[in-house]
Amino acid sequence: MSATYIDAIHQAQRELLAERDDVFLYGQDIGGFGGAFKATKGLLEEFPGRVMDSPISEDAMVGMAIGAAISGMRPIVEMQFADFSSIAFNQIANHAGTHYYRTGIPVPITVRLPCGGTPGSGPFHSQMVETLYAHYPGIIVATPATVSDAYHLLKESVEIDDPVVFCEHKFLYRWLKTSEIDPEPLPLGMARITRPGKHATVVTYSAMVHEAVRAADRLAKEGWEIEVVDLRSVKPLDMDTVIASVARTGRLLALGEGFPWGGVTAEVVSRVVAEGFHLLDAPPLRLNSKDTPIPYHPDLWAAHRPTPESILEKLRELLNL
Amino acid sequence: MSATYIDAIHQAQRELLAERDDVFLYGQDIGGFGGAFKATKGLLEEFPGRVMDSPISEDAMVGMAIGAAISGMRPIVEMQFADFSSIAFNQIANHAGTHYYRTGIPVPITVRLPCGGTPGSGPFHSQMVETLYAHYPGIIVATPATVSDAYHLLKESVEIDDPVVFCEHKFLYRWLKTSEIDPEPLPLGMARITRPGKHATVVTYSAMVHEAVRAADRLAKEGWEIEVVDLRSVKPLDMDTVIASVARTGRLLALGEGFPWGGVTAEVVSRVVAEGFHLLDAPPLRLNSKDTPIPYHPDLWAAHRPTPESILEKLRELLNL
Amino acid sequence: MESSAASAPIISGRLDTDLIRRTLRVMIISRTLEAKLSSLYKAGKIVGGVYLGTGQEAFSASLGCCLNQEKDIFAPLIRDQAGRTGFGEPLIEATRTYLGSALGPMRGRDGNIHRGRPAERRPAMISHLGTSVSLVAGMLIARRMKGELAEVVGATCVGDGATSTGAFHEGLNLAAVEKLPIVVLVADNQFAYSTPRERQFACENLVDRARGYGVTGREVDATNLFECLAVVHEAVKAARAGEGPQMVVGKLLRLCGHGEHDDASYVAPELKDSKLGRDCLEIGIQQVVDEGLATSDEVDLWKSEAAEEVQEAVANAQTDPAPDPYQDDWQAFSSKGINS
Amino acid sequence: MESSAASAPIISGRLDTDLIRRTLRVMIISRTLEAKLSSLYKAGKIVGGVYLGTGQEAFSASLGCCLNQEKDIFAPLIRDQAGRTGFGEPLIEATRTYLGSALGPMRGRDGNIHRGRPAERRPAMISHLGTSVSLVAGMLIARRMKGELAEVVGATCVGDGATSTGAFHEGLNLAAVEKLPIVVLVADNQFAYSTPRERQFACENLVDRARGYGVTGREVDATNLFECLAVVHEAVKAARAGEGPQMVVGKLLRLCGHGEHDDASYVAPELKDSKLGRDCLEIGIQQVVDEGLATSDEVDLWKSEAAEEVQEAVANAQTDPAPDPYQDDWQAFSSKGINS
Ligand SMILES: Cc1ncc(C[n+]2csc(CCOP(=O)(O)OP(=O)(O)O)c2C)c(N)n1
Ligand SMILES: Cc1ncc(C[n+]2csc(CCOP(=O)(O)OP(=O)(O)O)c2C)c(N)n1
Ligand SMILES: [Mg+2]
Ligand SMILES: [Mg+2]
Repeated sequence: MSATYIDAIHQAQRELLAERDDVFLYGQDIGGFGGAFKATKGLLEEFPGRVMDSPISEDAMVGMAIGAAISGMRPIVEMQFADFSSIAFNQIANHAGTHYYRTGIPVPITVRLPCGGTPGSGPFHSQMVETLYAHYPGIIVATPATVSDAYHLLKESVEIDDPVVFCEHKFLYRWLKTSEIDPEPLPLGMARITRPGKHATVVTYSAMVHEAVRAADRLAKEGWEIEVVDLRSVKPLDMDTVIASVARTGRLLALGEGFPWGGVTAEVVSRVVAEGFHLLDAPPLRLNSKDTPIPYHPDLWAAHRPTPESILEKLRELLNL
Repeated sequence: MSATYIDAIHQAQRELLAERDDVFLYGQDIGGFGGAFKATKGLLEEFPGRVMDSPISEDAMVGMAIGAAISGMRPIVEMQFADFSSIAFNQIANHAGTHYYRTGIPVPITVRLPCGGTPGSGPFHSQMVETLYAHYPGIIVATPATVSDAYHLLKESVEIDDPVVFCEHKFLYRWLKTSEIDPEPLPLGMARITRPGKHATVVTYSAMVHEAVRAADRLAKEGWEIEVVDLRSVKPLDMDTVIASVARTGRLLALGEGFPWGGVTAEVVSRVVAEGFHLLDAPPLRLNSKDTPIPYHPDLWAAHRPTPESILEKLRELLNL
Repeated sequence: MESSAASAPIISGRLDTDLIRRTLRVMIISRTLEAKLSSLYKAGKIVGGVYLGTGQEAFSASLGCCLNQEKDIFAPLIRDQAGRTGFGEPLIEATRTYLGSALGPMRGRDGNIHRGRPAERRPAMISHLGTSVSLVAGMLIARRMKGELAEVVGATCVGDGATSTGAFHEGLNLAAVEKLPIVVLVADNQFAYSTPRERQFACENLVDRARGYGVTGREVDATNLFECLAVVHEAVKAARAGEGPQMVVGKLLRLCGHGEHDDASYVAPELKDSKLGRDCLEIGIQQVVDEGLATSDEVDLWKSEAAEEVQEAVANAQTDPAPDPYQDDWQAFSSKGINS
Repeated sequence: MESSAASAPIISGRLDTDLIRRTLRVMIISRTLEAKLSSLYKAGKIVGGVYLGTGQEAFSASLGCCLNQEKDIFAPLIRDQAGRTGFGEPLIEATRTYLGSALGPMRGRDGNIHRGRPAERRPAMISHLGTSVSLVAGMLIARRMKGELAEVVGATCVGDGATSTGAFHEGLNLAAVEKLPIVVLVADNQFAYSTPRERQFACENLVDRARGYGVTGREVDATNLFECLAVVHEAVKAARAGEGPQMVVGKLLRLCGHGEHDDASYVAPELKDSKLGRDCLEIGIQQVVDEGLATSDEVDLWKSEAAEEVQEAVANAQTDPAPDPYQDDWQAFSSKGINS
């Protein structure tokens, strides 16, 4: 039986509801309708009263979840699109993120964010938001790239006592399939070597892992062996795995689908140079989306985000430095 | 006659109102009361109808300003504290920031944000927000460190056709004085060498410029000449000045008062290593505030943000690498 | 709160035949265009999504047609093709935006309903619901400051779901404090995507909110063209006369999916069969013909003219160049020399 | 909307002497503590700011005292020292938090009014106004899901200014949709910082908003202790009885600055001299003495007891250790092994 990335998210939520009395789901259209992406399809019927449709009130949705979480529940909030979490930004960053440090009481909420671009989605249904939340203290940011990780990281996120922003990539929802969920998951906080190599390391996460592998496969035909590291979560950031990889390859490309200013790739590069400067045989490079809103037209969109071609080009630059 | 940093902001707004019919001010308590920090004191009386008290509605305040701006006005919005701009985040990032790219119509708003820590201000009246806004496309982020820059950059921000987030540092409001406003300002987008040196470069902005200078002064007694670069705006980022400085010194410390994950210091380090790797004689380092909410107690607060002592220590580390 | 039930709307003291005829024509054009957009979507020619206003044309068109295209501001939302057409948006702007043409107002950078020409007082909505209310307030405040507010009305539309947003609340409250000539239409179409009104708000009627904002509220059976025109016209007139913000709540049913990907199977058959589920276009044609304001033949002619106009707008947009990523300047800033 | 004008409040069918006496005592303690906090601030012993509830004690204390300390939830805001004391917050928590003690509930990490013990159903407010409404809604929903909602009420307070926030709107709407036993007190104290109500909202009375949320609204002269107790008690009882969200708007005047740094010179003398400007504490004492519920001597005793309690709370907090930056774990995560 094969499962897609969205199946994995569905299954994880179903099991969480079955296994734990304290889990409930809250979000727009997630009840009878099963959610904009069908991540909760059938769950209301199976778990009556524990899957609740919310008003279009992202701020209050998260505020409510925080209240429930400090009262012993483990809510999973679905944002219809990650882009709309901007309305909940204050509750996530200033309320959930600060709560444990201020009061000693943790806030076990999981906010599911359908992230990332797909053709024709435009500026407000395509955003990556991991940088927004990772910048703020107290928020864990999971960024699964595989079907198994979507499943395991979501289950783990809900078990964690701290707020987790769970960045799902919409492009992977139905396109990415696996025949079997990995029975031995890595814990959240550990990166994975998706593809071993020795000439350069690409550190990336979410959908870009697959684009990096594509670029690496092409370069393999030319004899270059590119290592691809999947961060799995951008906060915490597993620097041990990253540094070990850079130690092997001597070259680093930090790759992400987010906006270029600041963010994951800047954080990765800065930490690598601070901790492993001597390991580098060439300047570490970055590749991100362009510094404009995400365009609607598929041709513009394809050029806005990194592609196997642009990654390849950047890797060639890196290998020639 | 000496002017403080807040005087400069007041004066700039006063002149803007006098010089341009299209400027108006909007914010909580900025009318008769003159604003929480008195940045608009007396301006309502002098410019009746052009200084307006707003409801406690940060989202609508910025939405309103965007509407006014695309209708030929140049509103300056005062947030009572930068921390409350989280409520306006969506309007700033998703509405103002995307408008020109989407429609071809620029949005000349200036959002004044009283930023940064002072003793006893706590988690929600102390935040630095430059990273939040600089990450998003289409938003200029000014971060004045001096009285003259507070004056000139604010005047320039209002003249610019694009949205400007103007990050004023509250700690400088009354503490920082100048006897004369610099008659020959640098334009927004150019960094300044605040203190020349040759052994290491500190790249920083806002209040940390002064802390860096203090640290540099102490190291000077030991014979180390530290160059301090004041970015003045973190978006755009003047890499020419930064790279030229690193070329002279071979060593870089990127310093900021913001939260450590991502942000200005990561962006600076990443750009420097991408563009000037060969110039570096040592790994570039970063120093930020700690990755927790900003604590209330003055002793905790003083330890949360970089201080001359912690900068000094970091510089020693850098000089010994 | 007032509610009008008119058979033929008496507008400005007389039966404004032209306005009624024009509004009905706009409804026909809108319905025709949207049907075509739906086919294009289903044929895979439009990517992303298609969002229709089927069943909401009378309400939306009434607003578009009651506004002054030369002076007023109209910030439509998802289901306002009819209002857009009524306010003068050329059909080609819709087809170009949906098809991602480089020549459309959004030049392929944004799509579908996210379009407009702000310089022509037609803001281009962002997706985040509720944001248009404060935006229009600001456009009006600018005019007031410039001494150009006389006779100007700013209008915007939201759905029942959008009233739950903080942005809607803050925006309407701000507009009320400023006593602006704003008209806010709330299309209470029973659902926000799949979410029924009981999960969206707990008041009996959204018009009950008007008073709490210090705003004049009106309610209307939005399946009834004559009633829509009468009430919306009244609201626009009141705003223009300086009576401050006006809210009009239209009761109706969305007669399509949330988008064309959605079969709306969650809408109960009883609701579709109820008074709310009536088709405002059929009712409107009936009203106009019954009152002798147009003949059936005229209406048929309007339909065939609409089909032609739509066909042309689609055909033209389809031959347009696509945006070229190598030509795009990829600049989020208008200022020259600002590199990020 | 209902408005009660009672000379002596008849509560639960009888005159609840104990409740009235306790509420007045709480008001006295709160006033005494706040006067002390003000002096400490002016003497430079408290950094940041001091925010008082002078003039609002009757309204706030009525809520704190009508709640059940063992089961209910109370999320106070800026001016709720009286409500906090009424709900059982020990005075030492206030003094420790203001003085930044390492032993206080916030351990020096947060200050002044930003304090609480969420595990004891006293959330610690963040500064952003309006956020407590959805928080309390969530605390109630959790109890409902766990089958522990019976007899529980969740209460929170906001000011007139906070009603303009999107968070307030979204939170109250959500609570109404869920029909939660929530009580929201709105202290309409004429100003938000320096901003008068005309610049904050345009409705005549904030209680007009209740209906639009599908919420029961009540209005009260909040300078009148007996009236406050009667109306707030009624609201709490209604919430507890399953009648859904309750909003109570109290009309009063803030008898202090926004914070102790603010001389509130923007408050017109006529307003201070008006009925709104009366001191609820003086009125309350008068009412209690007049009705023979306590003697003047008893009240004086309460005052001196309050002075002692406050003195002790200050003295104890002052000898507390300050937080030590070298001891702080600087951890924003509770999870072990999560390093950012
Ligand atoms: C802030 C925000 N949250 C969520 C969405 C996603 N969304 C788009 S339309 C819609 C339903 C809108 O319902 P309503 O306002 O009733 O308008 P209708 O679609 O019925 O015309 C939702 C939830 C959004 N656009 N903005
Ligand atoms: C979202 C937000 N914006 C601004 C502020 C700054 N602020 C703190 S209290 C206050 C005034 C509050 O007025 P009101 O709600 O009437 O309460 P009052 O102080 O009168 O008790 C303001 C503007 C804030 N705390 N939160
Ligand atoms: Mg709807
Ligand atoms: Mg107030």
